[in-house]
Amino acid sequence: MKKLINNPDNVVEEMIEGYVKAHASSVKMLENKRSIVSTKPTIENKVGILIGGGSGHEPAFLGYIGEGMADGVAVGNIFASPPPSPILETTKAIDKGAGVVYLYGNYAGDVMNFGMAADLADMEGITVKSALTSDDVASAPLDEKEKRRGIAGEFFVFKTAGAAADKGYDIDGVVRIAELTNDNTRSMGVGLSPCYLPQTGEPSFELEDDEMELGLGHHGEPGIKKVPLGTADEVADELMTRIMDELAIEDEEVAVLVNGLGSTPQMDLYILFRRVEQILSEKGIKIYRSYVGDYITSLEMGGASITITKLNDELKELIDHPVDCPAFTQK
Amino acid sequence: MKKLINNPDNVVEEMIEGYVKAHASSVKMLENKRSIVSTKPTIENKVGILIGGGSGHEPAFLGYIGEGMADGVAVGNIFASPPPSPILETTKAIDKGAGVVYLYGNYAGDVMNFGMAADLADMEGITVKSALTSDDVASAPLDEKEKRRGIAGEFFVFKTAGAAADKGYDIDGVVRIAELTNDNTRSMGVGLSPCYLPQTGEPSFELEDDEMELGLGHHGEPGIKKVPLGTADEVADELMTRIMDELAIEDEEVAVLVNGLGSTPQMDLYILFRRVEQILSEKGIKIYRSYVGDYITSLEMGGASITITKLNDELKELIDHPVDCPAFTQK
Amino acid sequence: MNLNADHLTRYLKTVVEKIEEEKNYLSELDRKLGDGDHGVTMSIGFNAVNKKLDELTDEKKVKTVLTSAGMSFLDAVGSSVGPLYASGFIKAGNALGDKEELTDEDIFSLWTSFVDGVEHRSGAKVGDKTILDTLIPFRESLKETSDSDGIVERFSKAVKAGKSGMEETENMQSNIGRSSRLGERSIGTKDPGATSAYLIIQTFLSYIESL
Amino acid sequence: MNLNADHLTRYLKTVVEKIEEEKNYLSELDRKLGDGDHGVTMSIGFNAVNKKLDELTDEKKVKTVLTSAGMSFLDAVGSSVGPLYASGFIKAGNALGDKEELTDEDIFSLWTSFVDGVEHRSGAKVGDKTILDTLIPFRESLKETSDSDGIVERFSKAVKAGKSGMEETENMQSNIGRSSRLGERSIGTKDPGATSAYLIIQTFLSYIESL
Ligand SMILES: Nc1ncnc2c1ncn2[C@@H]1O[C@H](COP(=O)(O)OP(=O)(O)O)[C@@H](O)[C@H]1O
Ligand SMILES: Nc1ncnc2c1ncn2[C@@H]1O[C@H](COP(=O)(O)OP(=O)(O)O)[C@@H](O)[C@H]1O
Ligand SMILES: [Mg+2]
Ligand SMILES: [Mg+2]
Ligand SMILES: [Mg+2]
Ligand SMILES: [Mg+2]
Repeated sequence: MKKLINNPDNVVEEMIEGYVKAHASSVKMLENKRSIVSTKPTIENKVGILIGGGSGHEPAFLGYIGEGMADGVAVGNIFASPPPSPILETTKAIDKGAGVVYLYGNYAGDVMNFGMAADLADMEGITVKSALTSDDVASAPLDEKEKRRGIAGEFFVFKTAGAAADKGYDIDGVVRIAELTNDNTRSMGVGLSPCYLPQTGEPSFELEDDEMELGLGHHGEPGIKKVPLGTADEVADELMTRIMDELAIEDEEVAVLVNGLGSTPQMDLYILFRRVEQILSEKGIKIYRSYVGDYITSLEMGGASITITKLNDELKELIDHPVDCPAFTQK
Repeated sequence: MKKLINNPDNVVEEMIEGYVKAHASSVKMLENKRSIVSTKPTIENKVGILIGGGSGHEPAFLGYIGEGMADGVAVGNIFASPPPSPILETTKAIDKGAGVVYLYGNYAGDVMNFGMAADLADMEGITVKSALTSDDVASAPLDEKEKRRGIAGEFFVFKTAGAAADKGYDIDGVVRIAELTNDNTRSMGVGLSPCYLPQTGEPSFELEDDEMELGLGHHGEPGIKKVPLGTADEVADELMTRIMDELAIEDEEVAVLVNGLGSTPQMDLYILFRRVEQILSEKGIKIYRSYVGDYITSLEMGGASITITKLNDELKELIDHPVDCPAFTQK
Repeated sequence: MNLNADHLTRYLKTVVEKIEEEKNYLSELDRKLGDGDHGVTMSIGFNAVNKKLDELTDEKKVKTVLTSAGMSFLDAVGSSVGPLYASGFIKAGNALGDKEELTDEDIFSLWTSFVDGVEHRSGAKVGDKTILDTLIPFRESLKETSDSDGIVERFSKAVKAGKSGMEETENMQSNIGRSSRLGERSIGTKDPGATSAYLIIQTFLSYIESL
Repeated sequence: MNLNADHLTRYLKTVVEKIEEEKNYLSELDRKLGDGDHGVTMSIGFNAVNKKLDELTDEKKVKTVLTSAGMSFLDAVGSSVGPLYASGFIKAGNALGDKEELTDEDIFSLWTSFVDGVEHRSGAKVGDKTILDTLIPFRESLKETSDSDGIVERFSKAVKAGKSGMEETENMQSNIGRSSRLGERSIGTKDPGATSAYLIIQTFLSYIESL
């Protein structure tokens, strides 16, 4: 493991410090140092959007604070949900009387910590509602969708729910959009090479030179199985088959995200995208918007995931809504 | 070498195909398939900005086509300058009567190919001027600055010259800005792990587990020397000393770019940035704008570079100018 | 046996050491089943507990030691085990009122409440391949024995039951948490949480044996 | 000796094969000194030449074969060697006017012009650790001998001179191109471009020897 870090125990604190200095006009840190919020005064009566989860997924989550996306983030340790207290502090800081929506991936740790924070916020008189992302088709069968984890599809949930809040939707409206987006979203990934937790220095998984992990989780969790490394086209075909099987698309257009896990060159991502576009176009499905790049990563993991979201007119409008975050700007 | 590609001989073509499909509303490909230009009609009498170089540096260069940056790109093979003909075709497509400025890094291959293209354009009656970037302090002593290569500092040259063209500067004005930016810019990097050319599958260099390459080039070229892997703070100190030694800063503010080479987690980049900010702040130097991320990469190379640009009022205004490119948007 | 706040502090500090020794093993188990951070998380959490205990050297109420330990663990780690173990420690503390000296009966309710607290937060049941596979058999064994068996003997039996439960997780298919998506691939590795839970109770047994 | 367009085509096709055989070696040299692509670039370039030659089977003018080869090489690769070798081929072709049969004297001017073309584009000089370290001694040797020595003998001497030049690049410090920033670290490895240039002239010698 080779990293450009100092003491492995301090990586999260030092990253946040650097982040807040680099984007001082956009974000600020609360006293607890794990709650990051927008410097832009939140519009009165706008529903607050709080996103979060473990570190190691940069630019997620703290890169998505800004107009049109999140108002605040609670930052956990690497691959570990933040505890309730920074979630609560962030909640208090961003609530403008219209309540706060928690958007996070469906992981046991996040469910418990965000759940506890929501209870605490409730005790302080702040309305909190939560919407979980569960887009990874490889993580459980369809009839157990409530068990599925969230991976890169979270980006689209942040995007549409963030836009809805920005456009003045009330808290139930924002939750409805987040849930609709999650319902319409499917993702799946492959892992080619592991990441290394700074504190252990060990590879998150082991693969032979000619193997890849099909259905890998965003924290190095094993997926469905190890299979021989395929070509980009074969990988896209395999992932797209499993994704499209579950999305009953008629005339709807889709949003596509080809997400790199950390060390995959953009060249490879665009080669994957090329095949995704071919597959959709063969099916007569129109791509409304495409995103290709490192949106939610796993440190230096090698691999990529494909996400498809089915869009109705409302979601299209929300996907088009402008965004201005340090990690992502859309005009 | 593990890559998500198809035939290694086709990576550049397939990447471009994917890129153009993914960003069809922003860019289009000319018939030769190696000239990519903006879909937005260039303003009449705006100086055309043509950038380019080899592939493998994504999001550079084709990600920087758009308002406020480049009008067109000529795409070379991996780590190889494009030949004159796609440069010429791009030139013809983007010239709006005010001439075209070529912006590229100071590499023998680029100098020859862009030079030949400029001669050909001249024969067709198009005014072409060129400005080369030579920001890498590790690549030659200061008294041989004309030998230095361009690395991540190119981003700031594209940014300011692109803004100047957008603001209506004439061709000499754009060249002046590009040259001023280059004169005011210094960069240096370290390499931690190699990249792999798809066609050879071989690592671009070899390092022990506890070594890094100091002053590494953006194509895996060896740098100054191999040294023991340092902490993020030590690396930032070393690079900043060499960079700041050459920039006589009095009251000027600076722009900072901490650039990842491909597989370096953003976490590490922000930890590096943290130290850069400390160093500048100890010297009483104010950071005007910061950029942290993968701006000009070398496939999956591990490592990072630091770039500092000294800003006068004119450059500040140009750095602030909005940009809307697939790979980079600034409001 | 009588235990006071100071005893509990010393016991918890032994857990800190134990976790430090076993953290690589815990992370290794978690690399096979989850995201590889269980040892890291337990270490961060118990180091925070340790720091908190150093601020509480004059504290007399056992409850305060336990709930503070729980809260500092939670605040330091979040994660899955943060809420789980924190809920355990907080419920354990709350079961003790303002007591400064714990009788055998208090020690019994400290630990059954600890398990209740974890169980309440968890939503898992025995056989799901979690912390509870250690803790529930441990609690049930405590309940099956009585004061007359002697406290050390009671805990010795209970920890043995917890140990079997922990060992059985090796052959279980995970039903909850991160590893639940592995299906059959989760069989063959001990559950990291069940293992850290065993360290916690086993260390308690060693500690009272040493008194 | 008389060479026509067909001979030149066959010679160039032998270069295609030779480059294919040596491409890994050329890239390996370039990994040590530059960006590791020299073999890849030469292979892409000569494959493009090969494709072009297949379109030109009925071509009679040697000039067309050479300039088309140069242009297709350039268009396929860009890079540093694209303009260099292309300028060589184009200048070589232009030196031949509309000839369909080359005499010994024409072959001499083909190759001296080839080197002139590369040199003109290059800006480098002997000792800079480039292609020219092979090509200039090769050209100078050609000039020092005369027609009366016999064409094969003349080229044999010249290629030997080119070979020494190429070998000497191993001990040179690079002054130009990508490797020039290595300073002393550039010493100890043969220059990739000098090596590919040697393959080009050496293959020509073998070809005329085989006639
Ligand atoms: N709902 C739950 N109930 C009981 N234990 C759980 C539950 N969810 C997870 N665990 C335990 O947590 C352990 C993993 O802890 P840790 O690695 O710290 O958290 P994370 O999975 O969030 O990385 C698992 O081995 C399992 O024993
Ligand atoms: N100006 C020059 N004159 C002569 N040869 C040059 C010059 N610049 C580069 N070269 C040659 O080019 C070779 C490298 O070629 P190649 O790897 O294809 O290009 P690049 O350096 O652009 O990757 C060097 O080994 C050197 O011999
Ligand atoms: Mg975790
Ligand atoms: Mg090259
Ligand atoms: Mg874990
Ligand atoms: Mg090269």
